[in-house]
Amino acid sequence: MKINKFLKTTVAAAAVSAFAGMASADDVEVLHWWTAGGEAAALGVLKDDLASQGVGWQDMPIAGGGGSDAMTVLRARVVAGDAPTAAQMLGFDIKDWAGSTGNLANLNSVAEAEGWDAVVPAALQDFSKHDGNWIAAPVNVHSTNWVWVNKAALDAAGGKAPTSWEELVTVLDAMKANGITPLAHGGQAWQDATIFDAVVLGLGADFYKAAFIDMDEDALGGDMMVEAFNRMAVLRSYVDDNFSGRDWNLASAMVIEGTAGMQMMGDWAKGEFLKAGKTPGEDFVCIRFPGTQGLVTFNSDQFVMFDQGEASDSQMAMASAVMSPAFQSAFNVVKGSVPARTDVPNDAFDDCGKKGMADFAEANAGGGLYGSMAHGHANPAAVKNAIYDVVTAHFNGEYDATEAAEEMVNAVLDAQ
Amino acid sequence: MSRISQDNAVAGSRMTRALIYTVLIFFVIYYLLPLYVMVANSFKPLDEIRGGDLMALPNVWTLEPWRDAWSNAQIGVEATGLKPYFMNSFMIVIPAVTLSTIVGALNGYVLTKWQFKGHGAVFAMLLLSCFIPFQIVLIPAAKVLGFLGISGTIQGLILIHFVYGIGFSTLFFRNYYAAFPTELIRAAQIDGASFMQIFMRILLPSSGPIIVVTVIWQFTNQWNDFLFGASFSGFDSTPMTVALNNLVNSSTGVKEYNVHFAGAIMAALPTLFVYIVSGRYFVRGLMAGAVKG
Amino acid sequence: MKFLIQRWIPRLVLAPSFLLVVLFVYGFILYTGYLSMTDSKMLPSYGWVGFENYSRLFGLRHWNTAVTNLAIFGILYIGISSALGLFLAILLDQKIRAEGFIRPIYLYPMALSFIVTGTAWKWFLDPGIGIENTMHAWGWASFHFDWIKNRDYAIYTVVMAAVWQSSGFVMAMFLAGLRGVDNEIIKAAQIDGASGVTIYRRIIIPMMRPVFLSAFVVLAHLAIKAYDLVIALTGGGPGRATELPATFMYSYTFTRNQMGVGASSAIIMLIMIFSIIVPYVYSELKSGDQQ
Amino acid sequence: MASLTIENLKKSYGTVEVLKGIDLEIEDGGFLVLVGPSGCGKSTLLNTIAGLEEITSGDIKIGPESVAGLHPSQRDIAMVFQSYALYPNMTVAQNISFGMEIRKIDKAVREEAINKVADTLQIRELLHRKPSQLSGGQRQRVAMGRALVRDPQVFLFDEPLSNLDAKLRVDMRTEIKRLHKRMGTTIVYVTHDQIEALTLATKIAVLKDGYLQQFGTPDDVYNNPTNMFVAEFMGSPSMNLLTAQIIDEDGLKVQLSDTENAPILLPVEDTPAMRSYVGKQVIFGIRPEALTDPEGADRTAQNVVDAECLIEVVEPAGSDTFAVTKLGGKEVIARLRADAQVVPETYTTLSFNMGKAVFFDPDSQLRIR
Repeated sequence: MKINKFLKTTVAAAAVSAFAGMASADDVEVLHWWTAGGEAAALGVLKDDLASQGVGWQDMPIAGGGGSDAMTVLRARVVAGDAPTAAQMLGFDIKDWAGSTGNLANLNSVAEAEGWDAVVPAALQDFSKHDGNWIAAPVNVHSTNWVWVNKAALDAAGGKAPTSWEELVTVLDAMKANGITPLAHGGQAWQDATIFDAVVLGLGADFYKAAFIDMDEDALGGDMMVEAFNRMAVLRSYVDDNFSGRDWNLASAMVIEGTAGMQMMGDWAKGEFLKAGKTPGEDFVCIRFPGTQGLVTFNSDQFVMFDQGEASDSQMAMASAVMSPAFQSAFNVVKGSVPARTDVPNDAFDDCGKKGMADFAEANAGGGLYGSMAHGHANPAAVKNAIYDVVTAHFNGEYDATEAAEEMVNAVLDAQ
Repeated sequence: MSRISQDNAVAGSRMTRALIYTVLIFFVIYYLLPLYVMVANSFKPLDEIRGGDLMALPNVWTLEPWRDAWSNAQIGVEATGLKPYFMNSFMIVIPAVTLSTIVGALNGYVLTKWQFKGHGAVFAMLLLSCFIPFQIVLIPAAKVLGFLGISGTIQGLILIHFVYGIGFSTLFFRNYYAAFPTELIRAAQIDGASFMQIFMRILLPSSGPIIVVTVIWQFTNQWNDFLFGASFSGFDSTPMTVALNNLVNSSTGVKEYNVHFAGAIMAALPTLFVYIVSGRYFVRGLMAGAVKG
Repeated sequence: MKFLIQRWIPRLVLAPSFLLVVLFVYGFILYTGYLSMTDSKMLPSYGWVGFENYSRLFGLRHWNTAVTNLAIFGILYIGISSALGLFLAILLDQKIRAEGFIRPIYLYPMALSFIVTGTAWKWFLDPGIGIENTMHAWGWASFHFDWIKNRDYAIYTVVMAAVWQSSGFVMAMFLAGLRGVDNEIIKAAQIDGASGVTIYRRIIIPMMRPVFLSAFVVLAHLAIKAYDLVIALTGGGPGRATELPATFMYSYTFTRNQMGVGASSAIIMLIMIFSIIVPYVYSELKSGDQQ
Repeated sequence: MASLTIENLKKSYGTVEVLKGIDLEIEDGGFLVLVGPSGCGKSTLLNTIAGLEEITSGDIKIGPESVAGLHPSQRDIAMVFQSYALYPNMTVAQNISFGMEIRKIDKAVREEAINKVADTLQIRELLHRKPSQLSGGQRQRVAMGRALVRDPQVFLFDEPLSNLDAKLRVDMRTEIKRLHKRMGTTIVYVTHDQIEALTLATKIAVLKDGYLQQFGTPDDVYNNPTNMFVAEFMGSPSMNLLTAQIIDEDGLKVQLSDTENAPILLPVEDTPAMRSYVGKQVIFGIRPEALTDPEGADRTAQNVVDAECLIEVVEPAGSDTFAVTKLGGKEVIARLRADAQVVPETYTTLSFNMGKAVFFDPDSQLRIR
């Protein structure tokens, strides 16, 4: 398979380089926002992989705003008629792009040849395919309903990891009594929404789906939603007063240092703990948000290819490389996420990583895999941001729970 | 006894002098504090930042963050540090500053010494262009650059910076040349000097101060630009600020604040250098025209 | 023939700038005006919807917050920067020995990009790790400064950082103005018996009128474009309390995929800008004609 | 009104001494003109009188009282500046009354004072204009008005006419003189224009390099200069200064030698001082008006001597004719009657009024008396 691909690529390269000065047409230009530290280094694995196939890599990293700056740049590039070969994208952005330009490359040939349909969970395929055609190669799956707990603080608060909302409140109370900040949190809209995701999911997978994915009015403004906001208010009471605007890394640092008990954050937070020399299971524990065991809210980074005529061979090579189990393992070990393929061996992963992979497989099998609202995998950007507005306003005390639920309906309707 | 000095300084006793110095020093501290935070933290190991007081001096001094930011840090897939991006920025900013200064000087010359019917309206239109928020022009500018086939190139960025720099340089030069005696231009015309000769031989040699002001202004704005740099650069023309942003702003990566601060100071060095070296000429240049004092 | 060429050369020299600006500024404004009446979402599209985007815009709470914030921010920022710039320039004009040392320190913030000084400011203002924490550590236990965390006061911290960045530049402009004042006028006022304060209040400061105007233009232009600052300092928060029209426009156009609404906010913003700047330009032209 | 006394006044900036011990006294109602080339210290001296600059040592008295150390506003002086120094943001009326406003003088009183001054200077119709709307001459009047309205003990003028064109300058000069006559106030006036000095002053102080060169009446300074500098500086065209020899041949004579012509011998008053220079070089000074055509020579003069001189250039100047000749190897200007018949390149008889001639020691440059 690989050899076949390799041959094809080489032939294409030879054909192209026959035209003077066109040699770079065989390179891939990749727009992404994995710009710093380990994840960028992990992407280097992909680059080297492609290099070994004779495909050059032109790096086009744009950091900022969880990919939003990269999307701005992508728009400028596409409008200028100078689309990159491949671009990192998230969730509904892929759908929006597929819907509005239509000039995305079709990856069906490589997908069929490599059997992607069988190894990529249906929930991911929903984003990777448009009109039944493969348009994106998923790299990873982050799950966002994690809680990162300082082991010492947990031991001091009874030692038992909470498994339900009530137990969570008990642990938080105990931590408060012990004189630490129970919940480390950064007051940025997406962080607030990340917690909100977990809280809503904790009230039931059906409710989560109805509210965020189906955007059902009754669910958005109903009693359950009021309860969700009430729970947010409870969590708010465990957060210190200086939370607003804090970067998530600094919140993680509070847990690492033991000045705070826990943080509710996606699996990328693990990197901070590891970087600080902490060991999973010994210094900190990772648990699912209490009440969401067996369920996973995910966000998945995918590479979307833009249709570029004859250069498509290198795009196929890249798609194939992204989906190779070796890269999926290598990349995700570093990134803290789990592979998008379900058939990747877990040998290389640490405890939390193994747990993540197991949870992911379990949720996939049990139908408990949902796109994260906070990370643009449940609804379009306009709706997502409208929900952000309400959640953040409530978390900062602008609305009470009832008002927030009402406002939620208005905001979501308005944004559609 | 009140003391009178011979300059603008008005009466001031020993007490008021002391007070003035106190206030001035207070503001020195105010202006330096953020820089202090950046510098102090750029010499700390990351543990110390995570653990402790951000306002304190480092317990352990380390140059590691600076070395990392310069040549080791991951910027995208390459672990090159900021080093290679400096050259890109210079390649963009130097031509763009030069162009917009020269064109601004010519415009100011025409608008003051060769006035024609409607010169006021033309100047008004150029001046108003200073106030357009750049976010507005992003999409249409992308279209135009694409049409010209220079999207994602250094030339494209030079064009964009040049165009949006015209307004301010024209304003500066126009105000400066307005005070320049028109008799000299007439005299030169009688001597048979052409349009360009008059500009090159008479106006330009006495434009030193305003050139300094314009260059500082344009250099700072263009060097620090992020929006255009990010939107219109290609993989091999990425300017400094975009690289810095990539270093600093990754959302799910581990944040190495010490490296970020070292990188930030590094990125600011050219502009700081320009300000400190030409600071004295800057005030003189402003005096000579930009503020029309 | 040569005479004719000479007559046209000035216009030819000006023409490229003029055409570029007509296209890149006014053409783009028209284009944005057109987009604001279309159903553009993620990319420009050309389905005509009339004024629907505008009515949507005015119904948005954030937009009102953003406009109110711009008013607060703009007035305070321009006012304080001018006042502080003038104040420092006056102090620095008192034959200060260390002027050469102090002036660049006041001036340097203008040279820095907010991509990172924003972080330094954010830390500095953060009660948990910044100045409040330091004051507590030094034993001033009652020191309290948490504006950046407070919905009602956060916009003022944005003003603080913005003033920090540009007041030194304004100082330089005023210093230049003060240095241009005829010494004899000050002597005359001294003989008239005016005290130092009176001389500044009644004579020198009124003479700084053109400097105030120039400073206003520079500051207004920075206030309108304030984007990096807010993003780096507060990210528009707490909640959406420090949203400004520039951040609003960016987020609707590019992150919320509601380009039509973003374009309409841009047009409203331009109308606001031009209604402030046009009178200035007019007065600039009038005074230019007098020369 | 008061007299002004300056005693051993010294002023230095750091180590640079700009006034090196000045002694002056002007009586009440006098008109003192400080004159000298630029950089001589005259403006500094005026500023120290005004109190705009501190003095290093010595004393300044207005009337019997020392004003050293007093703030300018407490010295009861008024000053008119070279650049007029009008407050650009105020109207003419406000400019004139600003000082009174500072002293919190009643508005009605102020109005009256403004009107009175405006009438005196004929600037009534300008009262509501801004300085930028005035011509140079009008600004000058306003600046004077601002000084007049204070009715001070001493008026100080710092080159007030130097920014005006020639005709206006002459008019204003006359006007200042008239004002001084009428008001009788003591005036100190700085100029580098020696004609202004001569026409206006009751006393002239000539300064150079921070030293007072001569202090006396205009007549004194003009006719009896104490040194070569004063002699050359005052008067226009300036005094002819020639190197000459004193010889004793039938009485003391001064001998002007020339390479081309036979030496000219002129008799000199025999004083012991002159006698001590016999056989030595001196500088012979004679003003152009003391060197004229025989018909135009001063008939009351005691000691007029004629000599043949070669005329090089003739410059008719309307009221006079100037003739340039060469004596003792130097160009010499003679002032002839307007209708004197002289032809260039010919020898003409010129009359030397030796009563007006002065002599200087070439080394010390001091007058020989």
